[in-house]
This record gives sequence, structure tokens and C-alpha cells, in this order.
Amino acid sequence: MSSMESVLLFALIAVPFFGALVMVFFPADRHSLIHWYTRVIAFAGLVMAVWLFVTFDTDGDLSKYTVDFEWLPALGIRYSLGISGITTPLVLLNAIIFMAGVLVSWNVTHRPKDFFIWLTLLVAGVYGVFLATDLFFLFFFYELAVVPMYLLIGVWGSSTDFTKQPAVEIPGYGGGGKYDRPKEYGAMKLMLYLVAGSVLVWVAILAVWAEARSVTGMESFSIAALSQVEYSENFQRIFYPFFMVGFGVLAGLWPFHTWSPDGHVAAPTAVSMLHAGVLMKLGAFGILAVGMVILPEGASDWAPVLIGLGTVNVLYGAVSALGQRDLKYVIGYSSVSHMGYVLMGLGTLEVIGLNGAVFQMFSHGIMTGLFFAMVGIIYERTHLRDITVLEGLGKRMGVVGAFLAVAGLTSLGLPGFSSFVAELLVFIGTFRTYPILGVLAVIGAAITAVYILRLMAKVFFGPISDRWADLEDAKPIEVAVGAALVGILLLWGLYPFRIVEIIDSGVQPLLEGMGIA
Amino acid sequence: MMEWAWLIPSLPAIAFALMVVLRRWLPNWGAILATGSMAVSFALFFFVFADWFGEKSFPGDYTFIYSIDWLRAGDAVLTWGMWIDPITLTMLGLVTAAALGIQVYSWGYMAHEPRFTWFFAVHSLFAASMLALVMADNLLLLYIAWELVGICSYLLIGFFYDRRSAAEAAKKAFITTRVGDVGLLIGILLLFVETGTFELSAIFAALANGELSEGVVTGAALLMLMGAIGKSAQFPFHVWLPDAMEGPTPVSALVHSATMVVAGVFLVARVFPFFEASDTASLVLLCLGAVTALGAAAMALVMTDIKRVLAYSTLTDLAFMMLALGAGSVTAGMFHLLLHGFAKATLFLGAGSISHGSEQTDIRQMGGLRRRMPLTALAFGIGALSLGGLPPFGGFFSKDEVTLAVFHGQQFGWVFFIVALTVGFMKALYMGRVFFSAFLGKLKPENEHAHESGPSMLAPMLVFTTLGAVGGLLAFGWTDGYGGFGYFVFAGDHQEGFHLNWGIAGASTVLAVAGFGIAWLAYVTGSLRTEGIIARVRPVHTLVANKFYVDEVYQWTIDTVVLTLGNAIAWVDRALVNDVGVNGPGSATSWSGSKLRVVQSGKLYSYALGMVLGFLALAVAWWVAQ
Amino acid sequence: MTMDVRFELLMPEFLVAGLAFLVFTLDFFIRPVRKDILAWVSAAGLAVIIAFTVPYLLNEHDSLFDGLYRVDSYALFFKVLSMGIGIAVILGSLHFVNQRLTHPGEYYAIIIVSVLAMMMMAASGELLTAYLSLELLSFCLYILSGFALQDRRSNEASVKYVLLGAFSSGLLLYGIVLLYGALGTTHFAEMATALEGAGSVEGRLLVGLALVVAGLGFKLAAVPFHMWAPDVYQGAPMPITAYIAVGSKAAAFALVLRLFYEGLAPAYDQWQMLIAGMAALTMIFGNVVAIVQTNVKRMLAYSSVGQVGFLLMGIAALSPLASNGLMVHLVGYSLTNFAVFFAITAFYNATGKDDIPDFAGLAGRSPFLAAAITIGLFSLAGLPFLAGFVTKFYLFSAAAAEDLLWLAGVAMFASLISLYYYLQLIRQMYIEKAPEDEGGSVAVATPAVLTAVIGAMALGVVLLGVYPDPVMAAIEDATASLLGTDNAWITLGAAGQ
Amino acid sequence: MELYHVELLSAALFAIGVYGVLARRNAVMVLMAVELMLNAATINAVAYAAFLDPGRLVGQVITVFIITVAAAEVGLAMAIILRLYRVRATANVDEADEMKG
Repeated sequence: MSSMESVLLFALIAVPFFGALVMVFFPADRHSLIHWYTRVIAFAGLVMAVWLFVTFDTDGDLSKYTVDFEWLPALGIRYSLGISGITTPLVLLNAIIFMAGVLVSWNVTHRPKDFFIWLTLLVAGVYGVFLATDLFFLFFFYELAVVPMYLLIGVWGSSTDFTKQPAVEIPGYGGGGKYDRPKEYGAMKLMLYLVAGSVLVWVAILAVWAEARSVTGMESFSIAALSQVEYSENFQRIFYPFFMVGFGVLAGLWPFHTWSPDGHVAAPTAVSMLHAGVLMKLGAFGILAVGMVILPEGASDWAPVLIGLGTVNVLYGAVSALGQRDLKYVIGYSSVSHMGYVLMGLGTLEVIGLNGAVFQMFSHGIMTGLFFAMVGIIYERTHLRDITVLEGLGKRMGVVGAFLAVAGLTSLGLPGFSSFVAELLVFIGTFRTYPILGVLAVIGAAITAVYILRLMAKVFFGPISDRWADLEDAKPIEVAVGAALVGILLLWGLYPFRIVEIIDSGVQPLLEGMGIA
Repeated sequence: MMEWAWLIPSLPAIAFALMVVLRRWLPNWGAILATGSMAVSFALFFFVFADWFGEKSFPGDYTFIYSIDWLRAGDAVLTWGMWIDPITLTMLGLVTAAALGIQVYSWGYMAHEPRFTWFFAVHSLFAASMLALVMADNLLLLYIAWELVGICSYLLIGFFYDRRSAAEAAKKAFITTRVGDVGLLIGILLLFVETGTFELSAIFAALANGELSEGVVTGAALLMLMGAIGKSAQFPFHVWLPDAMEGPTPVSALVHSATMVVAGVFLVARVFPFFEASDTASLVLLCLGAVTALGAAAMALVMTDIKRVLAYSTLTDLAFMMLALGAGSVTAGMFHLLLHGFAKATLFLGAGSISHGSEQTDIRQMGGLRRRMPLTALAFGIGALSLGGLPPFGGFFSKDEVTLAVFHGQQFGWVFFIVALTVGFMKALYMGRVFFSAFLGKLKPENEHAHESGPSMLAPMLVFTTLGAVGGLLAFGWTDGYGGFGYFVFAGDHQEGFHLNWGIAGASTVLAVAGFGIAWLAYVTGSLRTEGIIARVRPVHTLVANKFYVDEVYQWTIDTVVLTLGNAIAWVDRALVNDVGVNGPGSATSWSGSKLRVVQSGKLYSYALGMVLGFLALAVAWWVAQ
Repeated sequence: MTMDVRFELLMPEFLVAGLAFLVFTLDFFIRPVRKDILAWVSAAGLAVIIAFTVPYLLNEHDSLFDGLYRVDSYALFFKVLSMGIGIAVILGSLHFVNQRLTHPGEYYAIIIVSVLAMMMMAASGELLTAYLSLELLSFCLYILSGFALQDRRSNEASVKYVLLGAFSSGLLLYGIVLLYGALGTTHFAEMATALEGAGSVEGRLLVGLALVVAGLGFKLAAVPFHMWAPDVYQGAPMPITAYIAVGSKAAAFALVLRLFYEGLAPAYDQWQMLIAGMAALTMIFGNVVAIVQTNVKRMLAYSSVGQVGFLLMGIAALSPLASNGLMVHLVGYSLTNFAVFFAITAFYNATGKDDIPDFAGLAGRSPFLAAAITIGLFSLAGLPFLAGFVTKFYLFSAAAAEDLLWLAGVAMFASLISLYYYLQLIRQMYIEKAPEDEGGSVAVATPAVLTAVIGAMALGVVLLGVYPDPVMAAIEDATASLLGTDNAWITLGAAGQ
Repeated sequence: MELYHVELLSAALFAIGVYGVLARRNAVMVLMAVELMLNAATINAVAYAAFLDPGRLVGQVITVFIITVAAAEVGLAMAIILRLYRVRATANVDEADEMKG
């Protein structure tokens, strides 16, 4: 806690956490106060994250960024935080999405106090996972980030019901299914699924801890310390999958992905943004920064499986997105598909691939945030998400359409936007290790183009019906959010040098630590 | 000067950015901004050109390369840079000129569009990316620009987005080319994995040193060819181009005839060493060219919408260029590319002028328009004759170059030679058909009100007409240091001057004349009854008129295969993965709960019994344990 | 045998007993309307005794009557815990008693007596003493569970409880006697030595141990000896339900922990798997059956059966860490259950309802109660910033450290299941709308005292969750005194070190 | 007379008691069965004291305590059973099964 930097790390978690606690004592009916208060919290986080990112020194030592207290000596648990080239961009991502999410939530009028308390707690948890360097607290914050989801979705979410209105069949727009998904279902499934994943993680953590304890007699949950221990090949082979699948669940790893579309669809806009944008990254981050770091041999043994499943994610998610009727489901499945690229990048265990994976986490976070923000606006205006019904909105909602188009083009890997660079790096990594899967991944990107353009052509192009006569385009605040996110996508798309430099400075030592590269 | 060449694409890009950001505040100034930046770029081109000539020795080749780091990750260093060689310069000239002219034209043509500024914005972005594409010094940057022109074309085709047909056409165009791009990207990545770089120079060096295996070379060439035929709408990816005519005519003129669609040809020319090195690749190239040329020419003969006829003629000419490249002559290919660019721009602007002046797009509704719009008629006529390959117009020379190249081609030269001649004849025929039926004959009453277009539209049209007409002169060496197109643009070391093979030239001229003659008889004098001919070859005609049913096949594939698959997977995800795999365990748990609770009967003795059994179980287990 | 007994060390017990009699007698002199005074006296008295005991017995290590009765930090820890539990129950039941019960004097006094019994269970170092104090506790609870005289269910509960209790005490006693026969002693320490000599466990001893486990299993409500628990929990007056769920369990574990760690440690490899299996069975059964419950008390009954499964891991693992884990989880469990039960009691006092659907829209009607219940349930499910997270993590780590990772895994999935039914209740409170009819939407009034108790418990849950260190210090001290410096078997038994 | 004779006796007694608890419906009968179990224990205790460690009085002490506790238990249980009878007009424990599942 000596240096200014470590104070910053501490504050990154403390500000939202205690901010949320303070909010408990606010009068529940002072809506504008609550909104502004949350915005201030989010902005503070944003400022700190940006400062961390800008002042990040790629070849300086990171020891000045450390918080370290003894917390529970009996088990060797310490409250210790730190950053790396990998976490810094993700922290920034979290800050950005939180800010954006709070801003687009201007229309939350149903019990806003509770809503923002839970949301802010969630964000504190996410910061915690990225910053914690002690497995106990990483797990601790991981759970904290998951728990508020249930109420956020259950109370403020929205259900999908296609059992009533039949699909308006339009040639070339099949759009299937008469199904309904109550929000409670989505919330419960998401909660149980993620906690189930965390159980696997927990098992693995305890196994590693106990093994290290019996091998070296050391009682510590510090990732760094645990990664020094020599675990037997067999042990690694057994327990790495626990990390891989446990964290993978949150990363939407096929076939443990189904919570994600349901959850995202049911969730209110800001929560979808945070969840698809940041929380799913926690999973991938966990696989990388915990699983691979602590059990490198296990990681390399299981890498083919991981990259294979990642490929399945890409194709399966993209193809399922083709068959969706609900605007949000399309995007939900697209994030399943895009997380596939992240998992593939991780699976390459190769420097460029890992760079790509981390960069993809960042840019997919921004992109999907933009997506959900815009879809949220559409839903808020039209109270519809049924692709077969929506048509020609571009006439009325040009700006929203433009932003959605940008998000779409980003997701289909259009050069100029950051996802292209990220996916390119993943492709390179994959081509170097498993060329065939690389080919499949590229094909997946093409399928993405199909469903994205289908969506755009149907929802925004074409003649507009009279029922949308008085639709209102994006409000200034929404335009600001959209523009900011687009700006970021463009910035890193056109000049990725700096951010990739930072990521690389985190990835290379990690690989060296694993004894690869 | 050359190190400043990056300004050429940058200026329009900046113009685009400004227009998008400030579109509210600059209603029509946007157009001025766009055209202004284009003009500057056009001017810059000449400086660069001159500078380049200063560096070049004669005879010989010279390439200027300049690049900066763009991204470093691990061992990979990706760069952005410029590559200025004759091919680049040719394209730069064509693109800047065409873009500038057509923007001026659009001032008049698009004047009444509500989204005037947006049009010019996208137009500038297109120009920028197209210029970047031709200047790229590495495959990655080339791919980036490649995708950007694609998206611009998407936006421009979908300019009238509230027309369902336009929306569909735009989607079709993008997705079709995207399929090709998959190949291109895979090819590029393949080369990266093999050579560790995207730099053209390094890759060519590796190729020259034989570091690349036979398979890799052929594979890379074919994959990149896939991208090329996607963008240049060659069979089997040709379906999108005719639909792309949904866009505003200036767009068709610039994007879908003069510049973007030739990007494929340009790509092949750019990576020509690969096609030189692989006979398989060049044979495939030849075959595709031949098939496309014949098929497209046939369709051009039966189409009635003027823009569609022109679209199919574009396909034919692109196929022509491909033939030339396949036969191993970059010179011929690029020369035809250049002259076709001018001629086709003329024709499209003419067509635009027609529909602008007389709201007619179907050639059967036209006729005698020369009385109302003489200048348009003149321009269109010269364009048609030039493209039909009648001397002394430019098209003749380029067509002759191509035919000659094909004749000398290494593989099955004579087969493709015959194809080339046939296609040459058909070109003349449909060009004649369009021109005669549109401008000659007697004026229809409904076209009485038709009027000539304004100067801003005529001026560029006439400029292109002139260029197309006299462009043939470029073939000859006038100044020392130039020595003809063959000494300017060439592949490897076979640079040669222009020489006419009188036999071939004569033959193709005769065919061209024949073509125009037949067209005259059919559409002016009417002494040749087309209905009769059609009636005789009815099935063939229907087949061709329905575009060989290729679209239907694709549509069917998309509707039944792709979407069905999508719905199927979506269903599987719901019903199996979700309802069984996910909900299953949950419901199983609560089911077992509901079964287990029965144990709790509420009766005292059953509880006691439970305890006794528990005790026995413990004791037995214990006893067994030891 | 030396007989210089330091009776003064029994001062706390004497004081508690005295307090019980004081309340009995005061009851005669207080007008029915002022009976609250009794509660205050009892609570205050216990508080004073705590304040007296802690400094008085700190660092006292002695075993009275030749090891029958222990005075050490372990006992001290549980004495304080028991008295604390007593205070909580007394204050928590204040309004319930006023509204729904008669004879408050006896009620409070009996609670105090049971507290005394709990203190003795933690201290006894010999089977018969343990048995007696256990019976004393049981008697009190039999009476208390039937205290709602006019309530059929309360009566049914007490009948089942007393009869099954007697039955189980029969089993336990027979077991004790068999042990005595097999080992020739009933002192824990001597049993250990004898066991060490015995090597393998022959019939008499085996049956004896099985019976003892069965008898104590009844008190712990471990499957399959748990069956009384749901009915008694549901039938008994609500504060008593809380008391049984927390108090008797804590005391029973205090006894079991000492018995197994001091007396049975040498036979570790014999019973570890049995206890582990019982633990697994208990946590699975309890949580699975809890899913289908519709009555809150019954659901919590099953959930606490599940919790017993977790606690048994602490016995099975048999290591210093494990005993720490068990105790800290016990503390967290007590705080949490009190928070939940008293919140439900408040709801019941106001509405007279205790079925899960009745809680619909509680968040609107009483944010405080809803929040308290949520905190409690989340803590029981082991979610972060709450006691449950830390204590479970500790306990499971201990198990993992002793090659019982599989058991820890089972426990984690069990708590995953528990999360499901806890969320059902939370869903009712936060997501569902309050019923329109019979004034379902009126606010639920909570008396100040109850609010204070609930608040204190919830606060404790959070504090233990974020800063367990002080409690851990006391617990580690207790463990140290339990294992002693020369307890070789634990270190022998503890695998992997 | 050997020790195992006595043990058999008490075991039999204990078994009978258990059987009684399981088989009897009347609360009082159940209670008596429990008493049998306790007595079985006492017999054992005395026997062990006599046979195994004559020197010490543990067995006898246990016996005395058991008798006392048993008495108390009976008293308490009877009281509660009385309540049962008051509330439901029956001493049949099987009819007290409102709560189950």
C-alpha cells in the first residue's frame, strides 16, 4: 500500500464496493440522485482504469502495483492484488462497459436503488477477479460477480414468449421456433450454471492447495507461489480440466453455453452488456491466468480439447444464431460464437494466439456492449425483439441502426475495427498450431457475416410499416455511449500497436513461466 | 514526392471522416469536400507518377516500397506500407480519374437525393480504400482495403435501403464476395505461416528462392484466386454483380464496372508470380475466364435492362482480363483493364444520363433518343464501338492484346483463342444491340419529353469518352523512356513493345464488324427478325434468359440447406443441449427429492426403524471394513 | 486417585444454575403483564456471566474429578457460545412468548437450564458425564418443543421428540456400556490408550461404537438418524426450532468432537470412511429432500440436516485444521440460522404464516426482513462476503488437506443444490408480487428488540465473512487445548503431512 | 456363569425393547419398551463391573445413574403423552402424523 499505484488498485475495488454499500442508505425514491451517484462511481472507476492503462509501463517492473495484507494465516490466505499486461486492458474494459451500462440505464425507473446497488457490487466483483493474485480472493470475487445476476435478471429482466404470436414468414428469413423462456428460468439457470462452474473451480483450487501443501509443506493460495510447485504430470492431467471446464462454463464453453443466450436475453440492457461484455471474459481469463499458469503441463495436454471445443463454439454459435427469431438471441449466440475465438486463442498456447485471445476478450467486450445497448434501445422503443416482425426501422432509427451496423460489421470481422485484429491474431496462432481448425474458424467468420447481414437487412432495411411512424431515434446520451464505444473499436482497430504491446508484455512472461516460448 | 503518396488515399478518408462526423453541420459542403479531396489526390497522382519516372531506368523495372510498423505481437511484426510499381500507377491513375469524374457527374445526377452527403461520404471512403488497396505493400493491408471496398460496395448498393430489392442485392453482393474472401484470407494466412510475413517483397523472394513447396504455391494461388473471382464476379461468384445495379448509376459506373470489380484482376496481377509458378492455377484461371466470358456474353445478348446488359458485358470483359492473365500476359490484362475502365465508365454514365433524361431503363422502351440527347448518343456510341473492339478506338487495341496473348498462351492456347474470338464477336453484337436500339430508330412518343443532361453530367462523360477513344495510343512508345505499355507494365522480364499480328487483328476486326453489322440488321433496319431466331432456339434462349438458373440454385441452397441447418441446430440447442442436458439433471434431482421424502412417513415407528437400520448398516459396514 | 478438586472452576456453571433458579422464583413475584422482565433478567444475567467467565477461565487448563470434567479453552469456547446462543434465543422469543405462549417464567428458566446442560456437554471428558448432560439438555428441549400447549403440531412434535429421544438414549447408553465393557473405562483419554493397545476392533467394541455413533447421530440429526428433525422443527414453537437447530447441534458437536479427537482418534482409520460416508449421505439427503419442501421451517430443517453433513467432514478429516473448520463453521452456522429463523419468526408473528409462497413480495412489505433472510440464505449457500463462504472454504480446505477432496466435492455440489431452494424463497420475496387479497401488501411490522437481534445476527454473519481472524484466534486456541501438545494420534491420523 | 451368558441376556432384553419400540402403537407401551432397553444396559453395566474390573465402581455408578435418568425420563414422557391424550383423545402415536414428507 506504499505507492500511489497500489492505492489505485485498492480503490478500484473499494470504490464500487463501498459505494454500493453507501447507496443502501439512500432514499429509494430519489431516482436522479441514485443515477448520478452511480454515474460518479462508474466514472471514478473509468478514470482510474484509464490512468492505469495509459501509464502502464510495458518493460518496467509491476511490483509497485501491489496490495498485500495477511487475511487468514491459518490457511495462508492473503488479500493481495496486482496487475499485468493481460489484466490492465480487461480492467479498462470493465470500467468502460460499466460506465456505458450505467448511462444507457437512464430509463431504469423500477426500484433503481436496488438495481444499481447490485450492479455496482457485480462490477466490484469483476474488478476483484482481474486484480486478485490470491486464489481465495479470486474465487471470492468471482462468486461476488455471479451472485447479483439472479436478482438483476429476475427482477429487472424481460421474458421471451413466442408461443402467442406466430412467426411472420418472409422468404429467406426462416427464423424458427415457438418457444418461451420466462426470465425467472433464465436467471435461475444462469445462477446455478455459473455456481456449478465455480464448484469445479473450487475443487481444483483446493486440490492444488492441498497438493502444494503436501509436496512443499507451504500453505498459500498465492497464484505465483502455487505456480512454482512441481505437480505430478498425472495430477495436472486430472485437475486442469476442472479449471478448464469450471471457468469455461462462464466463458460459454460448448456444450456448457446454453445459460448464456437465455441469460443475456432475459437480462436488462446494462446487465446484458456487463455480462456478455465482461463476465464471460472472467471465464477465459480464469483459464488463462489460473489454470494454465498453475498447471502448465495439464494445459498443454488438454490444449487440443480446448481449441477443438473453441472451434465448435465458433461454428455452432454462428449457425444457431442463423436460426434465431429473437434479436437478443441472435446476439446471445453470436457471443457464444465469438467467445469461441477467445477459447481457440487460449488453446493455441502460442504467443500470437494468446495475444489474440486477450485482445479478442477486450474488443468483443466493447462490441457486444454496443450490440446490447442498441438492441436494448430498440426493445425499449418498440417492445419487440421478433426479427420476423421488425422491418425497415432504419427510416426512423437511423443512428441506432448505424451503431448496430458498426457492431455487426465488427463482429463479422471487418477490418478497421478491433475485432478484426484480434481474430487475425487468433487465426495466425491457430494456423500455426492446428491449420484445419484455423480454416474452420475463418469459415465461421463468414457465417457470422450471413446472420449479421440477415439481421440488418431485415430489421433496418426495407420498407417501414406505419406502426413505427412515431419511433424515436437514439437520445443524446445514447448517441454519446454509442459513439464512444465505436470510437474505441475504431481506435484499436486502426492502431492496435499500443494495446497489443501491453497485452504482449503480459503474455510473453506468462508463456515463459509455463516453459513455452 | 513518392513517400508522400500515402496522402492519395488518406485525403478521401479524411473527407469521409469529416462528412460522417459533421454531417449535420455541412448540408452540401460535404460534396465539395469530397470532390475537392479527390481532385487533390488526382493531382498528387501526377506528381507521384512523374517522380516515379524520374527514378525508373529504361528499359527496366522499379518499385518503391515504404512501410511503418502497425502491430507487434510475439515474433510477428505487421506493417502498413506503400508499394508503387507500374501496376499500382496504372490503377492509381484509373481510380483517381474515374472517382473524380464520377463525383462531378453525381453532382448533377444525385442532386435531388435526400441522403446526398451520405452518398458522397461513402463514395470518398470507397475511393480511399480502393486507392489503399492498389498501393498496399503487404497482403494484410491489401486484405484490409479489400474488405473495406467490399463494405463500401455494400453500402452503395443498399443506398436506397428502403427498397427491399436493394437491401437484398446489397446483402447478396457482400455475402457472395465474402465467401471468396474466406479463400483469400486463408491463402494469406497460409503464406504467413509459411514465410512468417505478409510483405509482398519477402513473399516473392521466398517464392523465387523456392522456399515454398509446389503444393503451397498452387494452394495459395488458388485460394487467392478464390478471393479474386469473388470480387471480380467471375463464375461461379458472378451472381451478385447484375443485382448490384440496384445501386445509383454513378455507383455502377465507378464501383461495379471501372474500379472495384477489377480489384480481382488487380490482385491476380499483383501476385502474378504465383500464377507464373503454378500451371494448375493459371489453367484454372483460364477455364474460369472462358466459362464466364461465354456465359456472360450470352446473357448480355438477351437482357433488356440497359444496366444489366452493361453489367454482363462487364463480366465478359473481366473474364477477358482473366484470360489474358491466365495466358501469362500481365501487360494485356492491365491494358484491357485500363481501357475497359474508361469505356465502361462512359457507357454507364451514358445509361445514367438516359434514365435521368427519360426515366427509361428498358432498351425496348427506348429508341431514337439521339434526337433528344445527341451528346449522350455520341459518347455512348464511341464507348460502344470501343468496347465492341472496332479500330481505331482503344478497345480494339486492348482486345487485340488479349487475343494475341491468349493465342501465345502456354496451355491449350488455341482453345482459348477460339473462345476469345467468339466472345469478341458477341461483344460487338450486344454492344451494337444496346446502342442501336437505344439511340437509333425512331423516337417513341412517351420519350418526347426526354432531354439532354446538364454540363456537370456531360463533361465527365465526354472526358471518359475521349480517354476511351484515344487510350489505344498508350500501347505505342511515344517518348523515349516509355516505349509502349508493354515496357511499362509487365511481369518478370518479358517486357516487349506493341506489335500487331495482322492475321489475328484482321480476324477479330472482321468479327467485330460482323457483330455490329448483324446488330444493325436486327435493330435498325429490322430486316433480320430476332423473334424468328429466338423461336428456333427457344430452350437455349429460356436457359440464358434465366441466367442459367444459377441464382435459383444458390437461393435454394441458402433457403433449404443453410437456413434449415441453422434452424435445426437452433432446435438441437434448445431441445437436446438445453432441455435434456441442462434441465435434465435439475429435474432429476427434484424428482429424487420427491421420491426420497416418502421415507419421511410421519409415523414414529418408521423413524425408529430408520435409526435401527442405520445402526445395523454402520455395524455391518464397520465389520466388513476390517 | 487425587481428589484436590478446584471447585471454583465450576463457578460459571453454578452461576447459570443460580440464574435459572432466580428466574423461577422471580416468576412468582411478577405480574403477568410484566413478564418481559424475566426475559431481560435472563439475558442480562447470561451476559454478565459471559463477561465474568471469559477473563475468569482464560488460560485455565484443568480436569476435575480425575478427568470427568474438563476446564480448558475448548470448553470455554463452547461455554461462551452456548450462553450467547441462550441470550439470542431469549431475546428473540420475547414477542413470540408474549403473543403465543403461556408460563414465560418456566420457558426462560428452562432455556437457562438447557444452556447449563450445553456447557457441561462441552466440558465433559467422560462418557457417563456426557450422557447425563446430554439427557439434561434433551429433557429441556422435550419440554420446550411442546411448550405451545394448545397447538396440535407442537404437541405431536414433543411426543415424537421425547419418544425417539428416549429410544436413542437407550441405544447410546447400551453403546456406552459396551464400550465400558470392551475398554474397561469411560474416560476419553484412557479409551484412547486402550484402543491403541487393542489394535483391531472386536465385536463388543464394534457394536458399542456403532451404537454410540447412532445415539449421538440422533442428537446431530445425521442421516439416517435425522428423521425426527423435520417434524420437530416444524411443530415446535419457532424460537425453539431455532434453538434446537443451533443450540443442541452446537452442544452435540462439542461433545462429538471431543469424543472422537480425544477418545477415538487411534481407531481413526477404522471409522474415518464410515463418518465420511455418513457425512456424504447426510448432506445429499438433506439438500435433495429440501428442494421439494413447501413449508419454510421444514425446508430449513432439511437444510440444517445438510449442514450437519458439512460439519461431520470436520470429524472425518480429524486434523487441527479440520477441528478449526468445524468450529468456525458451527459459529457461522449459528449466526446465520438465527438470522434466518428470527426473521421468519418476525414474519410469523405478524402474519401467522410460514409457507414459502406466503413470502411473496416480502421485499416490498419489509425490506429489512427480506434482506436479513437473503443474507442468511446466501450465507448458508456459501456466497462471498458472508460467513458461509469463509467457513465452508475453511472446512472444505481442511477436508481436502486430508485426502477427502472427494467429500469436499460432494459437499460443494450439495451446497449448489441448496442454492437452488434458497433461491426459490428469495425469488418469492424479491421477484414475485405480493398477494392482493387479505392485506397481503401491508407492511410487516417488526418489534424493535427482534429487529435488533436479527440485525445483530446479520451483522455477525457479514463480519465473520469479511474478517474472521479474531474468531479464528479463539478457535485455534480451543483446538490447541483440545488436541493438547502430546496428542500423537491426530498427527498420526492426519494424512498427507 | 460366564460373562457372555449375562451379555446374551441383556442383548435379548435389548432386542425385545427395540422390537417393542418398533412394534407398539401405544405411546405408553413404547415407553416401556425403551425402559427395557435401559435395563438391558444396566444389566450389562453391572456384569462388566463384576467380571472385568472389580476394583472400581464405574459399572455400579452407571447403573445408579441410569435408574435415576430412566425415572426422570418416564415422568417427563408420561406428562407429554398426557398432553397427547388431551389434544387428540388417544395415546396411539401413529395418529400423531400430521407432519410428514
